[in-house]
Amino acid sequence: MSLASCAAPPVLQLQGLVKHYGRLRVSDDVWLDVAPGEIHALIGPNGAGKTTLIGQIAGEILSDSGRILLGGVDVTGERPHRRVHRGLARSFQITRLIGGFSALENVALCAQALDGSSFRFLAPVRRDAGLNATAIAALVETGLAERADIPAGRLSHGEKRQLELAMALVASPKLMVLDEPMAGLGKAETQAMIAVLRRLAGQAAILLVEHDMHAVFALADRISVLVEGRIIASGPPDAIRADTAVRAAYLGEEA
Amino acid sequence: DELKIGLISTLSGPSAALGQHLRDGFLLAVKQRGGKLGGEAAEVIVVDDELKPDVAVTKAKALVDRDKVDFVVGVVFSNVMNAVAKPLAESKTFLISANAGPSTLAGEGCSPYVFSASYQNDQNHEVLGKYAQDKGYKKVVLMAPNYQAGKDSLAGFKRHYKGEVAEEIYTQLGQLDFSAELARIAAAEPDAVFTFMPGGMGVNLVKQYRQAGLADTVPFLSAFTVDETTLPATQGAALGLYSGAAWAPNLDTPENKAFVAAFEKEYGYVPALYAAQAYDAALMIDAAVKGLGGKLDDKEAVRAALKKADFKSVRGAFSFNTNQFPIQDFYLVKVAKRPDGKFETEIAETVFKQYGDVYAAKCPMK
Amino acid sequence: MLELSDVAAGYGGNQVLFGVSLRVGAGEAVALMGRNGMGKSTTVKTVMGLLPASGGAISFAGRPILGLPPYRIANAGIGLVPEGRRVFPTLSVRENLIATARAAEAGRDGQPKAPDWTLAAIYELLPRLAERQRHLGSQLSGGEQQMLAIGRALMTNPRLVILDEATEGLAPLIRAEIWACLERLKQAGLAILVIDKHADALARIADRHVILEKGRVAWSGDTNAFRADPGLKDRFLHV
Amino acid sequence: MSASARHSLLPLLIGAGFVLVPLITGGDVYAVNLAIRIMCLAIAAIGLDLILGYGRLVSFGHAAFFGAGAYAVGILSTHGFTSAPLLIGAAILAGAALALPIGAVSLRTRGVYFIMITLAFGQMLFFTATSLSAYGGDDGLSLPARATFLGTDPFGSPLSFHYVVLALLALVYLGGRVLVASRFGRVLRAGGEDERRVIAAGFPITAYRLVAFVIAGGIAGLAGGLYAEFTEFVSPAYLSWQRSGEFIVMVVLGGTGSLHGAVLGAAGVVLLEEWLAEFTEHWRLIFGPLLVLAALAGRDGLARLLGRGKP
Amino acid sequence: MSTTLLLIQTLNGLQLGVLLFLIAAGLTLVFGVMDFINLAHGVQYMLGAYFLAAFAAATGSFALGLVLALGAALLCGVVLERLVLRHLYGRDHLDQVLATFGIILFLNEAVRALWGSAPLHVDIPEAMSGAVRLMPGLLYPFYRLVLIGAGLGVALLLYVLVAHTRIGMRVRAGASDAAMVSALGVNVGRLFTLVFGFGAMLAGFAGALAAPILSVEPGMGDNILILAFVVVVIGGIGSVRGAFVAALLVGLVDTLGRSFSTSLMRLAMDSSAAAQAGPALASMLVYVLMALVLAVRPRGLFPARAG
Ligand SMILES: Nc1ncnc2c1ncn2[C@@H]1O[C@H](COP(=O)(O)OP(=O)(O)OP(=O)(O)O)[C@@H](O)[C@H]1O
Ligand SMILES: Nc1ncnc2c1ncn2[C@@H]1O[C@H](COP(=O)(O)OP(=O)(O)OP(=O)(O)O)[C@@H](O)[C@H]1O
Ligand SMILES: [Mg+2]
Ligand SMILES: [Mg+2]
Repeated sequence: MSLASCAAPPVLQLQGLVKHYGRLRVSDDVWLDVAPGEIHALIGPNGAGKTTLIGQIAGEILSDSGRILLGGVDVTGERPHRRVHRGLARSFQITRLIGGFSALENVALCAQALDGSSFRFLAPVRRDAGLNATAIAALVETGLAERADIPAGRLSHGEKRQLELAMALVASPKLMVLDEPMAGLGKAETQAMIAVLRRLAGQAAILLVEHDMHAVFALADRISVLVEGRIIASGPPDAIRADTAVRAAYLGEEA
Repeated sequence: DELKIGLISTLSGPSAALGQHLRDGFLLAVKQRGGKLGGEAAEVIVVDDELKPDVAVTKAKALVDRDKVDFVVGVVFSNVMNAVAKPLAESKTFLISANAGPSTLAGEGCSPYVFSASYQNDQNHEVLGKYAQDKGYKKVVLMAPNYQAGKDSLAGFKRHYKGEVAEEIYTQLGQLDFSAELARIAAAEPDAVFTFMPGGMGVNLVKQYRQAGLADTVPFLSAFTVDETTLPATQGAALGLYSGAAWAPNLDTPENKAFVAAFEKEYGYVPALYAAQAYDAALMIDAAVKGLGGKLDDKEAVRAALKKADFKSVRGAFSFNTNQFPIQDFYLVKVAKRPDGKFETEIAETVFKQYGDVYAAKCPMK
Repeated sequence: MLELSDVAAGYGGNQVLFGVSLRVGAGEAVALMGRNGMGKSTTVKTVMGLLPASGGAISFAGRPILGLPPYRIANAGIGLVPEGRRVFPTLSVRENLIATARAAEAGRDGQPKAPDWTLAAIYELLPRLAERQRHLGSQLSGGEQQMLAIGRALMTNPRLVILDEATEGLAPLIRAEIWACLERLKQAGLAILVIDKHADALARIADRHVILEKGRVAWSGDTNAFRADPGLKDRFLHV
Repeated sequence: MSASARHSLLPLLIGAGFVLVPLITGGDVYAVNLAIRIMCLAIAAIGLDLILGYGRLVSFGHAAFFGAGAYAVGILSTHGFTSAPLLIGAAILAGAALALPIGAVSLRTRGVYFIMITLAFGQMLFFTATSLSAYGGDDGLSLPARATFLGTDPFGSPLSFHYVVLALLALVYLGGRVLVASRFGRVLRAGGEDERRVIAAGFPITAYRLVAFVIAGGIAGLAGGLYAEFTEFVSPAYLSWQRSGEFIVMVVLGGTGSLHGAVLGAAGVVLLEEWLAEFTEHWRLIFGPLLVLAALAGRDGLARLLGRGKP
Repeated sequence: MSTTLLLIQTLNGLQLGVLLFLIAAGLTLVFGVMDFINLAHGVQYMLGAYFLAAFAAATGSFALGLVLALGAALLCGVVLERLVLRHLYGRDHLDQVLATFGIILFLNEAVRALWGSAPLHVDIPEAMSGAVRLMPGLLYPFYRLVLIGAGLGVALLLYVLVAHTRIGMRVRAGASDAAMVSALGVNVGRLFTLVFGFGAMLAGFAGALAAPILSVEPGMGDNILILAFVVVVIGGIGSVRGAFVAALLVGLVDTLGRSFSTSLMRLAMDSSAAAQAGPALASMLVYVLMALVLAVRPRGLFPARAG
């Protein structure tokens, strides 16, 4: 366990989360902590329940039982948008962007959510210098600044993933939950994304779901392995890499 | 110069058949006079109100403002009539109703610029109420759509009928299926049914009434339900059902015989009362304009000329009450099949002689 | 078997392919490589008739297929695992597999009929699908959807499969299984056109490599040549 | 023409057109009345476009709020109120107040379900209006007098009516533009594209939609109130589902999501009807296929046809 | 209220429900399964009735008329799909609304121009006229029983077709991703034409069956279209099973509401007020039902399993 996690309270705590779909147990008593500033990777076979877990953390999916704490506050019953205001940001496994908005507007939209009330009906938002500056900063950080004015729908796949990330980090979240940010990226783009995430690690804790083991081992401070809804192992990368159960259930020959 | 007449009728939507009769009846009279009324070349501008009051208002305004018509004739439905009456009266244009006769315009709201060549709405219903009373029916079921005209209709029936009303059924406007109501009627076992079910609703009701086996057991008294607009659709199913009206195709006057024959020859179908009333409206304008020698600017004079009703109505004796609604005979009519296979309503008996409406008393005009 | 010569295509006024030529021989596996946005998926869409070409020619099994509607191209014997999975969300897993299934045609040119892919065979290859067969497409995890897309393409018993990022989002173990499976398919005589970012794995099964750069073929050659020249990767696949 | 030029030039042209109608036609009452009718309907259509074009909320009950405004004016008039600001204010309030609970329930649903639940509420109000016997029931209600303002008679002559409505139309249009471009508008527009994304960004999207729905209701109420003054008549037909459908047709025909498109759509529908009906009683045989062609031509409608070019 | 009356009204409600189902079935198929909002479904129902009236009159036989009417309805559907609607698949729903609204205007007017404004007459076929004694004191028109039977038959057929045949699967698949289905070797264009034609035929079938009991007139499909949409939505878009349940529910609620709402209101208020409020409530009941269902279950009773 890293030093940081001992010093401060965890930004995210999952305490015994359970979720069923019919008779299928998708989350099965999940306990998990994410410490401030930590990159915590969550890996596991397809269908293990990773995306579902993210849905529960974000509040889109209601858990059958268990508790979710953000920064020590119980948010189990809170609605999704409230959790954003508590410093949670997420990206989607399949990109979800406002296709008709420019990249800048997509990011500015997210910035706007945390910048006072949006029940403002008069001032033209496009010319809101404050919002735009914040948004540009996030685009610069993810390397998308040049594409700021392109409608999101026309970006290439890789750029869309970068944009997703920019939208997550513009809110200066305490915790970012990223669902397969490398999916569909080429080698080069993956490298770039790794670099970006490493830079971000100082600012926010990250819960990273990813199947790209190269990226996971390059980034993670800690790894938890989810299999059939249960955390079967949790620890530093080297320990996980060596874990025979993990190898059998997930890693195989890789890494 | 030319005589301009605006004809507002319902020519689209489910009730277009009524409007068609009305329009054809009016145009027939103009045609028979070589395109002239009262000796003046008459231009008839036909507009479709689409059964939407607001559309009717704008079109009525257009008739006045753009076309500068001398008379407006027509209007099948009361709600449209109510909507157009005010703007027309404000512009001092005479409105001659060939069908709708809402109580609002017959009573306190009567207007020097509104004439009715048809009837007051309650009257046709009163015919059946009077008939039921005279006939000694003890227990009847009443049924009408749940809107103002429907409620007025039942009120009209009850004005002369004093027996028991077993049930008063209000149906949905535009209702298709009456099986629920028919079951209630059958369960009530009344001496007769009275209903007001205009247009397609009436067609549905009549068919289903026959199919439920009620037509042969419970007398069917109705208004605006079986007439020549719906008989082509109901045909045999309506045979023997009753209605009330101030006119029927077989009314035995020379004018009427000539009218019906000419109408059938021209259009190939049997005219309904809407056609007859519109035909009369044309004759009324014809007579008035003739009497005035074409001078239409003096509104008081025009009004006086119209009020004389100096024309041979296809309905026989016809005169205007103080509220400028007609005083005329009303009949019980019954659906029959003609020798040529077509269906029509035929006069069964006279129920009212030279009858005016009850609202005239409230009309301030004398 | 599949031959593209000088194919040009694009979206609206925006040309993406500028004269792509490549061929996949019978029973051959070809890897189509290139960075994001270079036109790999566009090439696939053009082959399948999902995108109209603005120039060039495409033939399959000796017959021209350019301009044919997609279903006729598919029926000629091409199975597609599309980018982004595109499983049918309102169909169950089982229905997804059988809705468009076709029996293998008797082999042409006197070849024996290839063994049929059946539901049972797919379930054996991808047991996860069997477990989830009553789930709807929309209720699957991302990786499960990917498996389903592969199974669905195989169920059409094609002579050529095109896999566009078919291992995206798959767990390492499953990915390895897919590679093994592709190898078996190849041995059974199936031609394969594969797009994937795992260059090492590709090098193991592909006979030849084609690299796209901005809508043009920048390099092509057999796998040994590809392996032999590490500079290629640096030039065309990394930044 | 560039997109931004179209965005400012076309509305200016339309506005100028309405300003000039009475002048060009020499004050022809018929033409002016036609323009008034178009403008009343256009105001309501703009309201619908706010939620339909930007929020992607297809309300099939818009006529209910239009009717509510009309009835507010009608009912208050029969009770002797004639102050124009009072009547118009009441019309707006009626539309908005009705939209609040209806929106609160309806916004639980999405897509086609939303279309249908708004239809359901519209129908309930329609039947309520038909059973309002005290106010004419199905026959409707004639206004005893027109509204007055500080001793003047703004709706008395077609000409002053024309310019009053034009001013209100301009106000609603400009207000709509400002709204759409504001922070609020951005959230509304984004929600129209991907609601999950907007929630994940931290917005309680339903609250935003509800506010937009209420604003649209108020605008429809305003339009209905003016229309009642125009026809001097109110009837349940104002609330019928057919009229809700007409509003949708206007917005779609004009091009969704460009407020001036709603105005064009209203003008297109009214003028085409008026014009085609001159030729033949069976004018729908022509109008129907025209709508089909418009639909086939694409979703930007008249606004794009006139602007020639991609948005 | 007597039990017999209640029984008859239940039967009536059932019969109305079945008629609604016949119309809603085709609608939900095209609407849910192909993701196409076809407002013209109502006029297709009307065409069915007109075709039957015309062909039955021409051939003198109801059965022959029905067969010809079905063929004509199918043909109309196919022509319409080829000419107009296929260009609108995958487009914004609003474009579909606009186009099919135009088709409504056109066809209603065309029918009026061809057959006139007056309603047409259709006889109940001799063999199906008369009433059946279901139990002592309970006579019921035979034709309506036939209608109930036909509806149940169609329900079964449809259920099997959509849920259990490959055609059904392909159609459902095509609705969510037509290009993909095509890329897997299915001629989606032909498939959709087929489905659309079939939907049109179902609507025509409903119209033809309704012709002898309802008024055959221009615009007869407009109001029933709205009711059919109500059914589709309550049931859950695209679910044939949902449409079936919802149709029966709507039929029963409407019929029983019309029969008993006034009596029920009398319990709460005085008689004349009840006579006013009862019918008003009865006409709203269907919509109240829909609003309630959607408020509680925003995707209908049987939410189609969408992504
Ligand atoms: N709405 C649902 N109804 C029923 N089952 C569901 C639903 N959503 C997910 N599942 C099932 O729950 C399991 C977990 O899904 P989840 O998407 O969380 O997996 P995952 O770990 O993210 O997998 P992957 O790595 O493939 O994305 C899967 O087996 C899936 O089939
Ligand atoms: N639907 C579309 N409309 C417009 N442009 C598109 C569309 N799809 C792709 N493009 C553009 O075409 C180019 C090639 O895209 P393509 O999807 O073929 O790339 P790719 O090589 O498959 O990349 P990746 O590895 O990201 O999948 C890109 O610049 C992309 O922006
Ligand atoms: Mg996942
Ligand atoms: Mg690609």
